[in-house]
Amino acid sequence: MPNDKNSQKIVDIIKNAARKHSLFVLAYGTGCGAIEIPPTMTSRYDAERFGIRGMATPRQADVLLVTGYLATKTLKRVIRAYEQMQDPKYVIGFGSCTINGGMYWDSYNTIKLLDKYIPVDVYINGCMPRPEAVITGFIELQKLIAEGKADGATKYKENLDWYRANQKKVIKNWNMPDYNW
Amino acid sequence: MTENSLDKEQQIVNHLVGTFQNLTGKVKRNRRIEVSIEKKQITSVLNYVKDHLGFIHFSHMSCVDWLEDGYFELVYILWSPEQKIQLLVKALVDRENASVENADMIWRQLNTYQREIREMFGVNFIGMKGDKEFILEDWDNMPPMRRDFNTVDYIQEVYFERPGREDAQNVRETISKRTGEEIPEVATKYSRD
Amino acid sequence: MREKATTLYLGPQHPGITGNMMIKLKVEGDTVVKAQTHVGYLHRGFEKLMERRNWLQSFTIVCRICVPEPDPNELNYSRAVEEIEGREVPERAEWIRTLMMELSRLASYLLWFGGQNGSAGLYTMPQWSVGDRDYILDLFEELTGGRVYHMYIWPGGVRRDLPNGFTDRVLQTMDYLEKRLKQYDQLMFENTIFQRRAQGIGWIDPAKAVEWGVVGPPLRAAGFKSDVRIDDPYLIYDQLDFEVPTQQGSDVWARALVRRTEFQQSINMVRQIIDKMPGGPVYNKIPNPMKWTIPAGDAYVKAESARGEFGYYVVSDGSNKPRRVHVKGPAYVHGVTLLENILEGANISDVSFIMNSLGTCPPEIER
Amino acid sequence: MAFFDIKGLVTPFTALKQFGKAPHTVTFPYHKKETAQRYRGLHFNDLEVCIGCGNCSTICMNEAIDMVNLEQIEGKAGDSGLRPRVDNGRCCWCALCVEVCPTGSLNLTKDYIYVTPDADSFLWTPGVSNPEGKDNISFHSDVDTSLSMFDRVPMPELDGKERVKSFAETMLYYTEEAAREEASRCISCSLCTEVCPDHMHIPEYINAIAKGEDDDAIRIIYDNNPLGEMCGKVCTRRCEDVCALQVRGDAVAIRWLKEYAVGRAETAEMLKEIVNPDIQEPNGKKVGIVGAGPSGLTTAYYLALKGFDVTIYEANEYAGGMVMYGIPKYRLPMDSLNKQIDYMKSIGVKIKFNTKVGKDITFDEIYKEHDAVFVGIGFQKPYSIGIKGEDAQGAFPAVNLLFDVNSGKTPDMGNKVVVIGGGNVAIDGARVSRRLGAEVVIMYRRRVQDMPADWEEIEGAEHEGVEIMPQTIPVEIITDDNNKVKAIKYLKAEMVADDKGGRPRPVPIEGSETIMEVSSVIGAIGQEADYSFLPEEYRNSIEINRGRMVVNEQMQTANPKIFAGGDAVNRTADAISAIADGYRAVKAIEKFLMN
Repeated sequence: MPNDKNSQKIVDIIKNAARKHSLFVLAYGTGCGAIEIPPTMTSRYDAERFGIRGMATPRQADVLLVTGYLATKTLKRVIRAYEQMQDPKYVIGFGSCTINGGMYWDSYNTIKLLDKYIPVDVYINGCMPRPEAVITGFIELQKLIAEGKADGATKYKENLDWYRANQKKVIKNWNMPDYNW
Repeated sequence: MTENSLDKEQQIVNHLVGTFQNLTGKVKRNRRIEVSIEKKQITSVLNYVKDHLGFIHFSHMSCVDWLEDGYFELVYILWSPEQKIQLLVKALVDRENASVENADMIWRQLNTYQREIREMFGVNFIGMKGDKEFILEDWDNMPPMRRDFNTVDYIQEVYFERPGREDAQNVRETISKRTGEEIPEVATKYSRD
Repeated sequence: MREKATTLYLGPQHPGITGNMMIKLKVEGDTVVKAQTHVGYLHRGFEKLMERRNWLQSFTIVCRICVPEPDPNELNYSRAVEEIEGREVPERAEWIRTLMMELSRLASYLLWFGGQNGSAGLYTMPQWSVGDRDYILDLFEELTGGRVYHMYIWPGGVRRDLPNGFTDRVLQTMDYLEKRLKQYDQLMFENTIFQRRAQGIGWIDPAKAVEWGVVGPPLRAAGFKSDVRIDDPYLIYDQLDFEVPTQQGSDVWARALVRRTEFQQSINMVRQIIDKMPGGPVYNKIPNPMKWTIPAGDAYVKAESARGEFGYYVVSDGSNKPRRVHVKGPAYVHGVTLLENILEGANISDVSFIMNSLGTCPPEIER
Repeated sequence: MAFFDIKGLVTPFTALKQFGKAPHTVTFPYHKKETAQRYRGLHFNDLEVCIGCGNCSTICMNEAIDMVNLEQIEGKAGDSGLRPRVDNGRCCWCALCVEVCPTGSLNLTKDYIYVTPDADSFLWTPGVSNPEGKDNISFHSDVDTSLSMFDRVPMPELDGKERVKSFAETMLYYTEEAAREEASRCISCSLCTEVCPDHMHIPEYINAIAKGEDDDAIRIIYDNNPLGEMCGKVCTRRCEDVCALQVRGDAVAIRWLKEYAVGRAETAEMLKEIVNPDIQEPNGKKVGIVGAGPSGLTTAYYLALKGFDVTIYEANEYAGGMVMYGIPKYRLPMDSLNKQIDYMKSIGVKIKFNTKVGKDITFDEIYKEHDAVFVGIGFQKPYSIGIKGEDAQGAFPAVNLLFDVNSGKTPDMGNKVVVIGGGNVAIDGARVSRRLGAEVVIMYRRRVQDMPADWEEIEGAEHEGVEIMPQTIPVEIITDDNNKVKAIKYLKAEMVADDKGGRPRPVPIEGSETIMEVSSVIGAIGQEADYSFLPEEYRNSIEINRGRMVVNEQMQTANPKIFAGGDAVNRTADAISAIADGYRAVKAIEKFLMN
């Protein structure tokens, strides 16, 4: 996918416009941030106005919302879920702990920098972010998609070895299948 | 209401002291009793208070690491729904090769607590069933809740830290550099961390 | 004919599961024959972190232990510290704390209404109740400055006094919720689908309930009049007029009815609190937090959260940091031994329905 | 169950009642819901009010707050020059930093949205990143809600009426409990160490006191101040003027805590046992010191520890200089001073009393006998008031009065005394006269708030019944036939703002001349040094400018063998500066002699 927005082909523009208005979020509450997802999705903030809705299975989902810290045990499952997701796929880092460890910066069981393990397209700051901030995050993601800049999945494929090395540093028993996209 | 009189509590303590050797107990306040026992008495005391004194509700079990003194303190917290009294049963276990008798036949949920304490402190419960792994996965270090496990050393070794904050200054150092003050050794341990 | 048993992993990524945990099910046909809970996906090592933080710093992280209902954590931590130190709490602060606890119970039940119905495939209820829960979060935001993590109840009292006009807005919200409760009844309790799904499902043997460590609404639904607010009164609950509802069914339906009644009770209690709240200071100031030491000692305090008895065991060795803070959430028993037990013989489709009825909350199991 | 469950079929449709109702959806981002008045959002820091104490950084258990240098902020006295920077990848919005901020500069705002694809962009310097945040402050802490302890533990004192009866110490000083409580208020920011001329290790010894380690506190104090107890009683304590807590409350009682700590050692022997200094082997070098004032004593003490052979030549009967003779005994009792000096003697400092240089021994002798000489002569010669009649009998300088009283004499002051001046010496003169039984009036040219004396001293004087007449300019002392003071003539003044932006000047009001009957007039408008002991050749070899010896940063004069310090050198003229000079001279003398 070209990085420069001026060089997008008309096909891409149409494709991206379609994509950005139908973001299916994988229903995976990985951390405490999951508690602000129900208010965002239900009547009060109603994220479906933006074509954002939950999806139960990774293969049908577009967005992986990492809601906060990831324990190493969860990281393994998140990687597996992420690799099962089909292109196009995006990752939103939700909350301070995905950026630099947050308040769990000295915990022995949570990863600190999410982008070392899976590519992240947008970060939403906060502990925890309000529904408004979550919606802003999604709008930012839509903007990036429209501009063709949300290319985390491509980066992941290109730098798979680097990501794998980081992942294996914390996941000691790597007994997962490899997925081919 | 016996809000202010501690007779009921004192009676239970006296009864327990009379029943078990090497058992010391005290009334902490109304509705709070604490007894200390030896580690080999754990199952017999727990069984006794459950069957005879009405402490049928098992509230909590905890373990405290007294690293400096060289022992773990196991704490069983029980509740008597009838008398509305909370009982703390405490027993000391040596830190070296800590092992205690399994008690999960008295309350089945004790199994969960014991599994956690086994994983987090390395206390062995003799004869306990259940998976070795409870919360952690593929953990190959010292049990993390032991006080000699240094979590900051561990994260520096295993995880990443985001760069960009290296220019942080220490206020004390900034000022002593500016004034040329030399802080002697006896003082540095009282400086702000 | 007996079918071959298969293993089914429910979670950790599963829309029906309450939080991030996993249940390994051994099923024959669609009947569960054995269930095993796997937790640890949310383990952050809070109790280790608190060894490194001083008494005040620890107060900010305890609320993260249970996400849907952070206030009992703050309350218990503060009460434990106060009990060890012997610190007095101003009377008004106790009333405000009680108000917080009841509001938090309401918010938690609203979330539970949504979860219980959502796991039965009834999707209108989550839209309503989770949306209504936001009005309580608005109250929290106004009072504490945070929607979800309040960090408001701290050792010595509460952080700030009530803002101007706050009580009026609380009463308005209570009126609104009471009105909505009638509509919830129509949608949930008078709904045949829900009734048929809930009745007779997830039965807990009342003869064993206390011994198994069942607490909170599930225990009351088994016919026991057990509530920490009555049994071991804390805050100012002994000055409030309320009933402990019980049911005999001991199934999902009975637990739902208990919660439904308690919801109404909490609304009444909030009104009583606002009516009777005394004036005065709200905070007994602690010394310089970096040098604040607590005398050696220990305390186990418990409070009735929306899901049952929530306990904190805190040990001080006389220094400026806690020696040990050990948290016991109701889900520690409900989510592991109890759930494993009552899932045996259940239908696969009822698994998450039963889980919801117990109020399983994984972050407080592994912390 | 019936096949057709009508109720079950119909009930779900009751939801249709909601149809047509306005939704309660907050249509963000088209419609924004205002956050609450105390919402905890992103930080805002008022850079002008912030003093860079770093308390926010200390309390933050997420280590989210760094103290960093900013281009637009220069460090100065009472301001470290650092400002907090928040790592939003760590912050949990608990606002403890706001609760402990002593100045109230750090606050949280209503803004909370911070969304970006760049993970490295979450460093946030409050106040720089969001200058508009000032109008958006939500969560803040005022004096009542702040966790800083703004109220000082009160100091017990003798009652004013009781005090004037004797020269007993007026301050009763902290008990152990009070001292621990007061010490625990300190936030250990160390801003105070910068303005202390001696750069004492203030936060460290206060923390030692707070932890109950008084012995360590004494050791830390003795690291660079051998007259800790004296300072604890009479220091000008500029440290307290920049205390982070004094921005919104009372400064930590640094001076009194120091008094408390050293006061734990009741005798010189105990002091020696606690400090237990490391005395080095004699190195054979000899240093002579002129004057046993604070600077001379400090130099002597630390040189003696380093193995030098040190001799002090003191003109008077007791050591201490101005501290001994210029400070009344109700502020600094004799025992306390002697204890500290006895301890110095016990580690090898030699003092030759009653040896006035220039009379009993020549400076030349001292110069030739020693490898280096330190001159710490201080200011003993008072300035004259400069009005008519000042040479009358009954008109004399305050320092002379203090010298006489401290030497055990009881001069006759008559029944009404006027003190001219507004500094500490004037107040001392007034309070001493009060103890001698006279009625006392202080005349000062400017307003009371302009007086350079300590506020505690001024308050103490008022409690003892001293009358203060501000904006009063004496013009003449009227004498009787025997040239004895009879009355004083003075003018009232009004304060006129200075055109150049300086402090307001007093301007006499025409026709306000008044005459007051008095028995004595005491002048206290400053002193100067007396160099008469110094032979011409030496006076020329060291540069003297406007009455002060000129030294370099090492306290070395133009004559490399002569070092100088104390009032006769520095511009601040207080004991702690003299001690600082002495301490600096030690290092210089050691460098000069040992290299």
